[in-house]
Amino acid sequence: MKIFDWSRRKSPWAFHLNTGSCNNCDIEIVDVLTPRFDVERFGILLQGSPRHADVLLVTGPVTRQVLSRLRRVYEQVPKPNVVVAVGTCATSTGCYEGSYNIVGPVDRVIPVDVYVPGCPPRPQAIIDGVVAALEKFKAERSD
Amino acid sequence: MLPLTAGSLVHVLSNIALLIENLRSVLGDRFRKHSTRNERRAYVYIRKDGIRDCVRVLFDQFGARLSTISAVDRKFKFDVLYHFTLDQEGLVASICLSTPKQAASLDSVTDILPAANWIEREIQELFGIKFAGHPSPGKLLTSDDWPEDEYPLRRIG
Amino acid sequence: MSIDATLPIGPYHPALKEPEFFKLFLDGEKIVDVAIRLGYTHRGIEYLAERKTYNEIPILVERICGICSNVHPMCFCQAVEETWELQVPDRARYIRTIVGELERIHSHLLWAGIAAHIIGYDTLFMHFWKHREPVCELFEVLTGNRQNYAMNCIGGVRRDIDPTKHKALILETLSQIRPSLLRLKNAVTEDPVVRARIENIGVLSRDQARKLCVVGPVARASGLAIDVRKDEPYAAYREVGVDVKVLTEGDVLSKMLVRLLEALESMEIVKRALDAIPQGPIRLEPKEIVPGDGIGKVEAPRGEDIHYVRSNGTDIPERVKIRAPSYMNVPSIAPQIKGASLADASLIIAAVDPCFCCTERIALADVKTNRESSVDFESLAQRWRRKSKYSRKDGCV
Amino acid sequence: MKTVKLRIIVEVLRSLASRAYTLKYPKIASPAPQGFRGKLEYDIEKCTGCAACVENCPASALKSISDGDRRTIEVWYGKCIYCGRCEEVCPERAITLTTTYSLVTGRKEDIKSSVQLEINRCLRCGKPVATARQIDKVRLQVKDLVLPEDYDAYLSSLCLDCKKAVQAELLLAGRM
Repeated sequence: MKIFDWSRRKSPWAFHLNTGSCNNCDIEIVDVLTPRFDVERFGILLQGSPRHADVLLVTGPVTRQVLSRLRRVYEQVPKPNVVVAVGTCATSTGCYEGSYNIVGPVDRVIPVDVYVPGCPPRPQAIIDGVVAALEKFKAERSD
Repeated sequence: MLPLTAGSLVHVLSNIALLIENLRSVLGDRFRKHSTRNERRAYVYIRKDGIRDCVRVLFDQFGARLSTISAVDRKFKFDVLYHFTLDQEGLVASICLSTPKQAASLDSVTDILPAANWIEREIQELFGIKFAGHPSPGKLLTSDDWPEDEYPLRRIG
Repeated sequence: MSIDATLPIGPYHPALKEPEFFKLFLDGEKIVDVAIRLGYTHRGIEYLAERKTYNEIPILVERICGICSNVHPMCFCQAVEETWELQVPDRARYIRTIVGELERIHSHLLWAGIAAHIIGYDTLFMHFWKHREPVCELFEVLTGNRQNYAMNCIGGVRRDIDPTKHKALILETLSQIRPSLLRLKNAVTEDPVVRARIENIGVLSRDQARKLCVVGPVARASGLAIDVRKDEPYAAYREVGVDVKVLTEGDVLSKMLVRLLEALESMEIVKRALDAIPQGPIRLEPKEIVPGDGIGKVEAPRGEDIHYVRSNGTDIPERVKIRAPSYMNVPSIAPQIKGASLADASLIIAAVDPCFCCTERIALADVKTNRESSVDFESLAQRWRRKSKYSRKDGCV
Repeated sequence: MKTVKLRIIVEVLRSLASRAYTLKYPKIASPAPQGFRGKLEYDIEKCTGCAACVENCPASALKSISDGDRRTIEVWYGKCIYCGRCEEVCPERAITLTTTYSLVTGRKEDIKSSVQLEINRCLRCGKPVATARQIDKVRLQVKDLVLPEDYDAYLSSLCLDCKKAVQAELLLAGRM
């Protein structure tokens, strides 16, 4: 099983999920993949399906309409995985608190491992977040 | 907002006057009053049963574009403003009407002006103003499990 | 015409924009109809705005859309300034213009990149985003954040543009990306494969455009010469002037060209505004809250944005109505997509600029056999890319 | 057709000749520019605990908690939207948004910072009045006004109710 752990750490695949964000964090996540930051040099790859993902990047506060879809997507992600809440809204709903259509921050619905606050976080901070998530993989293995 | 040059001001003002005269003649006693805030904003107050004729005049004769419809909760009634833009003149003509809160309803204008489709659906969802004759009054914005008779932007009391 | 399959697209597509749900009704490869469901990113901003003070709302409405971070606050502030009858200082008007136009450059490049990604031309996507990056970095210096600028406040702007340091930086960035953008524009218009994918696809006729009241580049690509900057000049557009780009074909190619030409025009506007910017205060403190109502209109990168504000004299507005440009443009997907082939669906949807990107999990439902299978994005993307490949083989190259 | 191919070759050569566009982050640090709106920091020396920042925060990321003799102004970076409203409204210029941008954490409750201030109690009834610094500041501001001599020592340290009562007493005694 060592080789799986190794490859997961060396080349984590990410799935990006927008649960009602304003697109800022989403743009920054795509930005991280484009030439300026190019996280593919670390083997990080954005995947089209949650079934292929090791890292789930969640942006935005959870809206009522998205709630059940978020649960479903999380169930589809193979375990072990890490969930990174990107942005202030995903961490704590930010300035949308108190709205009728907001359920709450992401960790109210699914467990979150790493938070990246910022509105939006700089792409560098998102890279830090993913790096921190990989540390978690390492810690899990030694358990 | 910057003032217009003298020449274009005359042009715009004559257009506003023409528009209002037209509306007055078509609507008859359904036309209440009008006011012009400045050379870019005109408000026309009408009775709520005149909206379809009003839209016909604006859209077919004057080539106006529907920008949006705003509903405002005013305790016992809803004010509904249809904001039309006349692009050539840079003018926003707002057609103002109101409907009582109890059994609030208006005539749908979607069949004359397809652009009103989503806007009317949104108002129906958020304020509970029914649009009679709307072709597809389904849910657009609120979630699937949102209760039928609750309207988020309607104030209580 | 029979419907033999429905194909739900969405609500998830990770690259960009809100999750939206499109249900395509298919007859073989041909799209017969489309049903659109919104609400996945409905956050109730109008509701929240009626519970926050006037000073907090520009910051809240900035977060309506990440790409229009300058448009919405500017529009809200204009609506309030009209209500309270405030005259914004001249310097503030010019700064609003400069930030607004820089935002347009960044938004159009972003969209062009996404469109290139959808037709399977990832090199072009990377190039567009590479040349967009300097604009983001410029914003970081000018405003303090790459995306949320927090520049507008009621009565002016919050940060000044330094006449020497910042001006030099802006001009340098523009001179750096202008030649690249011209090269990329040629890559779009001259490459036969790209042309084959975007020409005569997703045509919106002038008449349909007028009926659906579409705005912005979608309207301008269909021959409707509407642009708030020209028709109802706000900020400093009367002094700086705008050359409105209008094309008549209404297909994806002309939508692309309108946007690229506009981005080039925006660079000129920024230069002109920087030359003409007057000295003076950048902010006016409002004296009192006047009851009444006002309308703010701004030409966003996607089209006309309109805010309606009603004030009742307290420090919390009675009503804030927000109508973003995409709200008028998204319904126009239906007439454009009818009759198109499935391979073009995502491109047509994206051309309206709700930036509908492909990476998605799609449930394919076969009506005839009542069998539902889950297909991940890749297989569908392959289908989209296969079309590019065929057009290459078809002797285009 | 030939021009297209030629252009691609030119593009390749141009890319080969130019420097790498990618940042070497995280190997090489990439600091945010001056004026970046990052992590909020308090100047503990300057803050008077007036809570103007708390009142004006659009995201309610700042909280003011008063319990007896202490007032805590607390900011939670997990809720902060880095808009800079607090920096703008702070009358003491005690808040700055620094260029620190990476606040990555595994426990969101931990990313908080706070200022604690002493609250003075009313000398007459013992109710909490305001922070010591706020009272000092008011004293400084009213220094030049003509006031009864004992205002400084006694009146300014009373709660609103007691102030009224004492003033009435003084008035009755004919001292004001």
